[in-house]
Amino acid sequence: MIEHVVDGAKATNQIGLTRADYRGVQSTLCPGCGHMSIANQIVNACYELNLVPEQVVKFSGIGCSSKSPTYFLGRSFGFNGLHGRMPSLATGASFADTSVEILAISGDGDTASIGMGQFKHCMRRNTPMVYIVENNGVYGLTKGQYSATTEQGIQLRKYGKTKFMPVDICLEALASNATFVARSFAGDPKQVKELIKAAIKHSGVAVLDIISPCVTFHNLETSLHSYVGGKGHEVPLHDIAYVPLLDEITVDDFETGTIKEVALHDGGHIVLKKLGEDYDPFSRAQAFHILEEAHRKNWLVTGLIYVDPDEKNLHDLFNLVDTPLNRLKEEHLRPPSDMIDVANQLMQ
Amino acid sequence: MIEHVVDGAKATNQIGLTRADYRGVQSTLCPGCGHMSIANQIVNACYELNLVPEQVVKFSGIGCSSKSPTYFLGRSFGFNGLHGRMPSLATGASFADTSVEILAISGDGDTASIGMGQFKHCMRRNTPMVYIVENNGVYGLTKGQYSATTEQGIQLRKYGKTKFMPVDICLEALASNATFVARSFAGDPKQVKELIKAAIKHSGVAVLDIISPCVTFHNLETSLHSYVGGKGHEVPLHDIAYVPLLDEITVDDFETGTIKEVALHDGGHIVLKKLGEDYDPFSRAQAFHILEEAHRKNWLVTGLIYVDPDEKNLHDLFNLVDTPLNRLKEEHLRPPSDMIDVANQLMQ
Amino acid sequence: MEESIANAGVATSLGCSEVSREVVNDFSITFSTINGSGSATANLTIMRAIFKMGIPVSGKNIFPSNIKGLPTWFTIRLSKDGFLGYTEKSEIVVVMNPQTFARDLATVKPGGVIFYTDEYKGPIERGDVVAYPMPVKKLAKETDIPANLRDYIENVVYIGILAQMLGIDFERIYQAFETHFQGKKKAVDSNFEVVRRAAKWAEENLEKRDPYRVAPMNLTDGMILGSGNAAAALGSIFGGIQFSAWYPITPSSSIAESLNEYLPMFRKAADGKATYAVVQAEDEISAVGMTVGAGWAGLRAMTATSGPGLSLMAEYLGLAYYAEVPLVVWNVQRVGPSTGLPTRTAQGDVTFSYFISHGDTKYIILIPSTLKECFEFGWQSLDIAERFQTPVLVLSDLDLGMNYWISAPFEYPDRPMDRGKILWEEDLEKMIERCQGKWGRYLDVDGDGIPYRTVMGNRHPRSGYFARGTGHDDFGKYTELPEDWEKGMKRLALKFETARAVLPEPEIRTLQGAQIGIIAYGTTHDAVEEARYLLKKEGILTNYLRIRALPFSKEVSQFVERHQRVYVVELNFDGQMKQVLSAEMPMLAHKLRSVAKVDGMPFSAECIVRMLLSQEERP
Amino acid sequence: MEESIANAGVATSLGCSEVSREVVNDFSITFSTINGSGSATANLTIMRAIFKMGIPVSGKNIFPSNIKGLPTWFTIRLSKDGFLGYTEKSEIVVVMNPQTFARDLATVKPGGVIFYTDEYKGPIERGDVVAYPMPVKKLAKETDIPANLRDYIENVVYIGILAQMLGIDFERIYQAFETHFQGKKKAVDSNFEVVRRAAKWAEENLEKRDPYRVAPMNLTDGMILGSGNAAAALGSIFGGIQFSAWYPITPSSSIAESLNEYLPMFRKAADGKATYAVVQAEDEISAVGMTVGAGWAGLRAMTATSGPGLSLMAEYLGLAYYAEVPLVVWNVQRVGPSTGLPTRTAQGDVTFSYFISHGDTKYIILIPSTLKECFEFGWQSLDIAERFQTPVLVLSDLDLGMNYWISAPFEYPDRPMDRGKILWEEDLEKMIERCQGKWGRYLDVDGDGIPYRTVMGNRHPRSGYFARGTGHDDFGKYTELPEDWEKGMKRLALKFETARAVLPEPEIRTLQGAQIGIIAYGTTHDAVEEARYLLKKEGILTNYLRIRALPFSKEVSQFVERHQRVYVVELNFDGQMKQVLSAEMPMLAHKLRSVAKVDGMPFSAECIVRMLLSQEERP
Ligand SMILES: Cc1ncc(C[n+]2csc(CCOP(=O)(O)OP(=O)(O)O)c2C)c(N)n1
Ligand SMILES: Cc1ncc(C[n+]2csc(CCOP(=O)(O)OP(=O)(O)O)c2C)c(N)n1
Ligand code: SF4
Ligand code: SF4
Ligand SMILES: [Mg+2]
Ligand SMILES: [Mg+2]
Repeated sequence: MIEHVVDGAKATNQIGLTRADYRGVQSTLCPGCGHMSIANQIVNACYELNLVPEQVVKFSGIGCSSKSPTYFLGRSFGFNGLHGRMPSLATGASFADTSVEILAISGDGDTASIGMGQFKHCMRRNTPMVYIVENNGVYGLTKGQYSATTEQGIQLRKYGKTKFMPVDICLEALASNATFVARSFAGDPKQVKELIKAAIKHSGVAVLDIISPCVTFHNLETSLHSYVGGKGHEVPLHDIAYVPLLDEITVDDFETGTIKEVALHDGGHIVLKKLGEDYDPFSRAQAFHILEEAHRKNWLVTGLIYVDPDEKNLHDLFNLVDTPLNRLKEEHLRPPSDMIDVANQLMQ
Repeated sequence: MIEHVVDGAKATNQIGLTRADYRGVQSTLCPGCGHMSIANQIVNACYELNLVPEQVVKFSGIGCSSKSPTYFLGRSFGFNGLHGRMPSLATGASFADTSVEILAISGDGDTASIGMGQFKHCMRRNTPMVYIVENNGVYGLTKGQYSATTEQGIQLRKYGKTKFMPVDICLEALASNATFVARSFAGDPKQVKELIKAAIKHSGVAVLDIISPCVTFHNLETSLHSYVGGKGHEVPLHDIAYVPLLDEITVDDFETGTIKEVALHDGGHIVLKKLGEDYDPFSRAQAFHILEEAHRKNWLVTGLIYVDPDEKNLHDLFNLVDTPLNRLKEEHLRPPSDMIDVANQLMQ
Repeated sequence: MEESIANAGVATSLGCSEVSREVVNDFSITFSTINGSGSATANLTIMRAIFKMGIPVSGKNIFPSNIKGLPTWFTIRLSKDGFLGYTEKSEIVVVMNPQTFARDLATVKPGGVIFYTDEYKGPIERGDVVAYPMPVKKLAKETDIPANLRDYIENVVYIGILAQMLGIDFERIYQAFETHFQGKKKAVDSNFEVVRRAAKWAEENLEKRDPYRVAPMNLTDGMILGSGNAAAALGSIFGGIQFSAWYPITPSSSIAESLNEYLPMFRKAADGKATYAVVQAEDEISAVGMTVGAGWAGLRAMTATSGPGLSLMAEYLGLAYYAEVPLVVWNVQRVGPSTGLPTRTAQGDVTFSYFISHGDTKYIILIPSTLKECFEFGWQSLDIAERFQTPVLVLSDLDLGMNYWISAPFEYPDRPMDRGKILWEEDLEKMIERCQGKWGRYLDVDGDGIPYRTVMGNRHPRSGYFARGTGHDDFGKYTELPEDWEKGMKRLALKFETARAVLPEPEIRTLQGAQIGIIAYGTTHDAVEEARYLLKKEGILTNYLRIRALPFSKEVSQFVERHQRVYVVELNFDGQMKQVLSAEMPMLAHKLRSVAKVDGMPFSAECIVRMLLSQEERP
Repeated sequence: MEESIANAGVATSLGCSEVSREVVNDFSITFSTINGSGSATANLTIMRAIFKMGIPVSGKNIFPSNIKGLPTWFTIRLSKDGFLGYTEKSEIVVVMNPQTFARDLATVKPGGVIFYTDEYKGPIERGDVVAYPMPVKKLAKETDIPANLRDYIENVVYIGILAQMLGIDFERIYQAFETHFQGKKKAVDSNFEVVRRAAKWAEENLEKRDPYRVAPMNLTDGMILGSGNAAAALGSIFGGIQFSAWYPITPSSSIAESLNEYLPMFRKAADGKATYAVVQAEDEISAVGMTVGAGWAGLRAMTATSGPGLSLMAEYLGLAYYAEVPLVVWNVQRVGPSTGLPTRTAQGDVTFSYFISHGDTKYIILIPSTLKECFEFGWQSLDIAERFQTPVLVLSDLDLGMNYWISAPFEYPDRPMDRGKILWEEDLEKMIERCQGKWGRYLDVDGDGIPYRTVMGNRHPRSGYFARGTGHDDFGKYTELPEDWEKGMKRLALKFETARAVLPEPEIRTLQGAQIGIIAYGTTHDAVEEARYLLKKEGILTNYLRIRALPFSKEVSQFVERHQRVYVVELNFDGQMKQVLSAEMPMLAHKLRSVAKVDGMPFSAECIVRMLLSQEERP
């Protein structure tokens, strides 16, 4: 239903690109690293959404996760910035051409430890971007120290037991009035892919907290951040799919009364299929409630936790001209010569 | 019931100090500034709690609020640090002598704008300190720019309308697992004082988000941060009082069934008297709920929003010797001379 | 090079002013008031009126780090000879703050005047000063102004008294009010009325016993009066600024505030939409990060800050340097280290700026001295940043940024915007052809160290690249190979050398026969010119080179070479520019001597003379 | 000063080694392996075995910024003469990574040897190299080790082959395993068994066709072998460290990791409780902030970081400087600017460290060269910080911090801990008496610029004060008075001068008749000593001064004065120490020449000689 073109070596999508056109250089991550499986779903999502690679811009901080943007969308622009300070970099750049899609990749250390401040303020501004946290509950690149999302009481190689409660990325995003908050698990590639598609089509900031096991430094079964632990504790809120504009929703695919739709600005929809209890992703109150409950019960809740598709995004608030700012020419930028008198008159 | 010694020019508390012993230098804040009324309540609270001034240590960042520690407890040690980075300074110092009370003063800019990251991580560590945010929704010291807590749509002198949703200090503290979260209003001095006392007696981190109007740059009635606006929208959750160990609770003071007690580690209690609906400050779920509701309804909820008096604090987690670390002598600190061989054996 | 000692294009002659009993247009007035009492309007009005009378004037605010209640001072200097630097003492002191009377009295020059509020009832312990009491409270009360404005009106009162006693033209005062109140007639008239009454009182009650007088001249015709931060903002606007992220900090905030104020006036698009964005960030790391992002993405981007903010920007500046991202950072210096004296001026961030961030970094630094240079460096810095694809730091200071300066008027940029080597779709296509298919973001195609760049949004399938702060080769690919790193460093050094030759050249002023050199920069300029004049009177001739940019052009080393010894005048403790000069010109370092101090006040000419002469005595 | 070229106390003579067909104990072995494959154990074991045979040895890891899968190199240098610096090429190269065979082959010295995994099937394009294929996969498979450990075991295989071919003592290999596995006998035996089998295979299948051989000596008796970061941690522990906050960053993390590992061993209180705390902070601003807080409160406090972290610490260091807070910052340098080459070595943070933070700041900087100095500066830095109440930066680098060095053993501190001028209740009472009641936190009682301090927790009613980064007077009170600011700056400068005389003095080594000087510091030391030896062979005699601390003592300027020209050798692009020397000694700057480069690799002696000689040719 979602895929339009049969996959295969030479298959192309609606804009004539193959999956290979969405790939990057050879990965140097450890074999089995969750980050790579997310990278693959980014490739798939962009391929299926028929995105022009040049119209996607990648940003990242520093970490194994933040290295991963080289492994997808090799034709796209990207900027691998500073540890914990990617949001500001992406925010500034976003003003240059508001028609591009921003795909930001960060790690749990990059976002929740050093990056907490910038992350929160980026959410608060509803900066139009997809913000993926590849959350492995550990510092991969610096070899295994705990991060701010490591669960309390986990024993790490050289650092003893973690002393503090973990930061909940989704709760933080929600508290900062993010308009699209979701959680997923690298071990659930289909959900990851559909959430990435929905996030790309969301008009404001879209946060994906994706549990992404670090097979080298933090894959203990006792942790929610491992493949086994994540699988064992996963509580999906719903089945999720992004349905683009042109697709008819074949209602047969869903039992009546069990689906919820979220209309997005591009005309597409997020379709949520009920699993277990009813969950309303439009309610911020319910979102706080489920996160608090999950925290208490040690659940890995996944799915679309909160969405507000209509809130103005950062660019809307600045009332920018339609031409991308970075294509404006001298005549748009430098006031005409007679205005120098106006300037001098101000100095009296 | 709470005050033990009749106030007056020469009145003293149980340790023989006058109120003047708790004061600082002459204020240079604007007359009417909310920060000064908080400073006065700090004086009163410390006086009434019979604290030894040398046993209180003050920390602050930069701002009008952060200047205010010079205006109380002139005999105490203090450190006026950097803008937004006070929590780390206080945290490091706190290890030197865990018997002192730490009183940290910050502003809304200092905490919620530049200081977001350190604030959140300080909460997460349950660093034993009273953390007061003198929240005026504006940058006072730099003359009237909006801060991260300015309400959306407020018109500021030179900066147009604020574009973003305000940061809710209490919600942030709660999300970061702070163990004492309260809000008050400088226009409600009694509540401020009682909350400060309770906060001092709490064994972990205690956050007080005190709305403290800036009469010079942000006292518009339309804002919750003004005296008039704050008064108009205040929704107290309960009447609050701190009752020290030795006091008997005269149950007569409260109608039966309407009080809740929080037992603190020093043997004292926080007594909460019901107002309107029942509110349970032990429930994190309820705390999220009330803050979310207040946000939607534009209430200024005040009172003790959440407390967990039993969680281990930062120092507990480090299992320190009883002597203050900064009083340890060479014989405790430098390994004996024969240990040099052990060191050399490690290098083989 | 012509023989000259001139000041901001104002001074017309080097001759001594005639000595006479009357002192006309050659003195300073200091106003001692209380912070937050609204005295700024009064002080600016007097300054503007004098300016409009054609007399060269400057205004310096010495204010506390406080919002309301502490003492504050404002000094207006009038100089028919165009010497407008700071003076340690004033001929006339106006005391509105009884608490500071004694301290203020001590700052009156011998033979000077003190005007004071008659709230002060104490003795006047100096016989060499003429004292005029002013019944400001009484006169303010007599107006029909609402009681809550009385404090403010007391200040307007002294305008009237001074105008009367010094001969300031009332019509000019009226015009000054018009400027201040932006034509709001009611405000103008009611204020002017207060001035009139106060003047009348003075006329009737005070007898002139001092020699100081203001008289019309024509030395400010066509000139402008303002502060450097506003000029910087205007310059940036004429430079086509598109993005600024900033975080409030004294004394730089008014750059962003001026952008907010002026951008809508100068840059309205046809459809009323904006061609720019000014974002208040959550701190300086974020401010510079956004600015780097915008610069990378092809926007003309600038941030403004001061010391503590600059310290926070260190990491991002290193990234921008190494990833070759254009952006401009205005650092309006104040006294450090640390929070220091946040409302006092200094030139203390020179070495830190030059060496900022870990590793081998090199920055282009511009240093304006005048209002006009603030404007010029406003637009030129954006050109230079894009041309060299690198961070450009502009070192202003509180004195220049927030105080009042006169200058020749701004001139429209004399050349088109220089967007540097930026390639859009078709340019890229051509470049690829030119290089036979070989194309890389960091390839040095032209041999000047400056590569070509594409920016996001470019749809050419070969335009994209992955920018990074990690080691990269000519094609932007990650590399750890030793030869790649070395090659990159060498190209960056070459780029810096290329820049050296085209940055704003130093300004040199010489006197026939001078053997001694002076090097200075930024806001010490006025004091240096005046010091040279005073030294000349003592028979000591000096040549003067004013640095306007780092890296130094070869004129700087040639200047040092030509002189027996060179004094480096600067407003910091460590002699920081001398340190940089020594590091950059080790073969000449032995010729340099330091005239450096910092205490929060600008340099006065007397102080420079004193410090220089004490070293001239040394063998 | 005695005539000497000696290396870490190891070299015994300056004589040439006898030239013979056999090359004994005088060559390098490079292991080319795959990152994350467990080759570290094998390399360390060989290095340790050689060390235990009494032969001077060093081990350098050239590794990628990657966790698993990329090529990585480890070079062991054996030198009977004690020259243990980096060599660009090796006599013996062991290739376990078929992908890098060609590149590795090129790094074999003419006449050298290549051992390689027989997975490589390609040609061997050099006739001047002896090649030995190794069936590592086959030999590894023959062991009864579980399949998931095979990769690791392949590396153990090459230990056996090399030991057999070079004559490494098998008993020493056994001991090296014991050291590595901390006595776990099962691991030791099973690994040793693999070694034995591989050796047997080599004995039976490889014919020795090369001249390289290892033979026992007695030059490492009583010496130690380790890396600088561990030594720094141990030194800090013997310095009584009480608090460290840190944030992970390569190459400094192992300082904190070593603290975590060693503190419980060395500092058990009687009741099992801790007399210290090590806190992993959320970033470097917080790490340094906590450390400043702890230092202020009277704890011996240290943080460790590398370039990007140092950039983030700029603001806090300025505060600590101005508020006079003791703390130690170890900066283990890597290649910058920006993220640069995070796993490669450099000395590129010299100017940034010296001038860090806005305003007029001055820092004490210590620069260790050896394992033993890491230990010594570990404890001395804490003494110096408290004595001078100021931040002390220790500039180490990746090479020193993470690579393997031999050295004379650590010595127990030769003097009691220096807590500086700290006053507890009774001390304060006495001080107040001594000063007739006048007591202030920043009063210069002794005329050395160092005030007395109290710390929180002190119960004396006059002990408390309000520390701040804003202007303050002798009593810690807020002030904006010009004279107060200037007085403060002057006292801080005096304190710096006081420090100059007592910091670790430079080490000077001279040769009779030398006219040329060399100044170096840190880890270029070994290469400099070897370069001097090589230069001497060319007839060029040099004297050598090794800087160990900034600010410079007067020996440094005297050394420069004594020489016609002085080469400053350093591992950065800009010649940063030369810049600092020029700024500090402008009268002598013209004598300085630069031997500076950075590409991620340590300096080799040959490279220094090459770069120095190319300048000697110049007039
Ligand atoms: C300012 C700064 N501090 C520290 C580092 C070192 N560092 C690099 S990556 C990293 C942590 C990465 O953790 P995370 O974001 O969780 O990414 P992961 O590797 O786990 O995917 C750290 C501390 C740095 N690059 N910059
Ligand atoms: C790094 C840094 N950036 C900026 C400043 C300037 N600054 C001083 S106080 C302040 C804001 C204070 O606002 P808030 O914390 O709300 O305190 P208030 O004055 O309102 O009480 C700012 C931006 C600074 N001191 N340091
Ligand atoms: S170390 Fe962990 S996070 Fe990094 S690449 Fe390996 S598995 Fe992934
Ligand atoms: S400016 Fe505002 S916050 Fe600052 S002292 Fe005045 S009233 Fe208080
Ligand atoms: Mg991680
Ligand atoms: Mg505020």
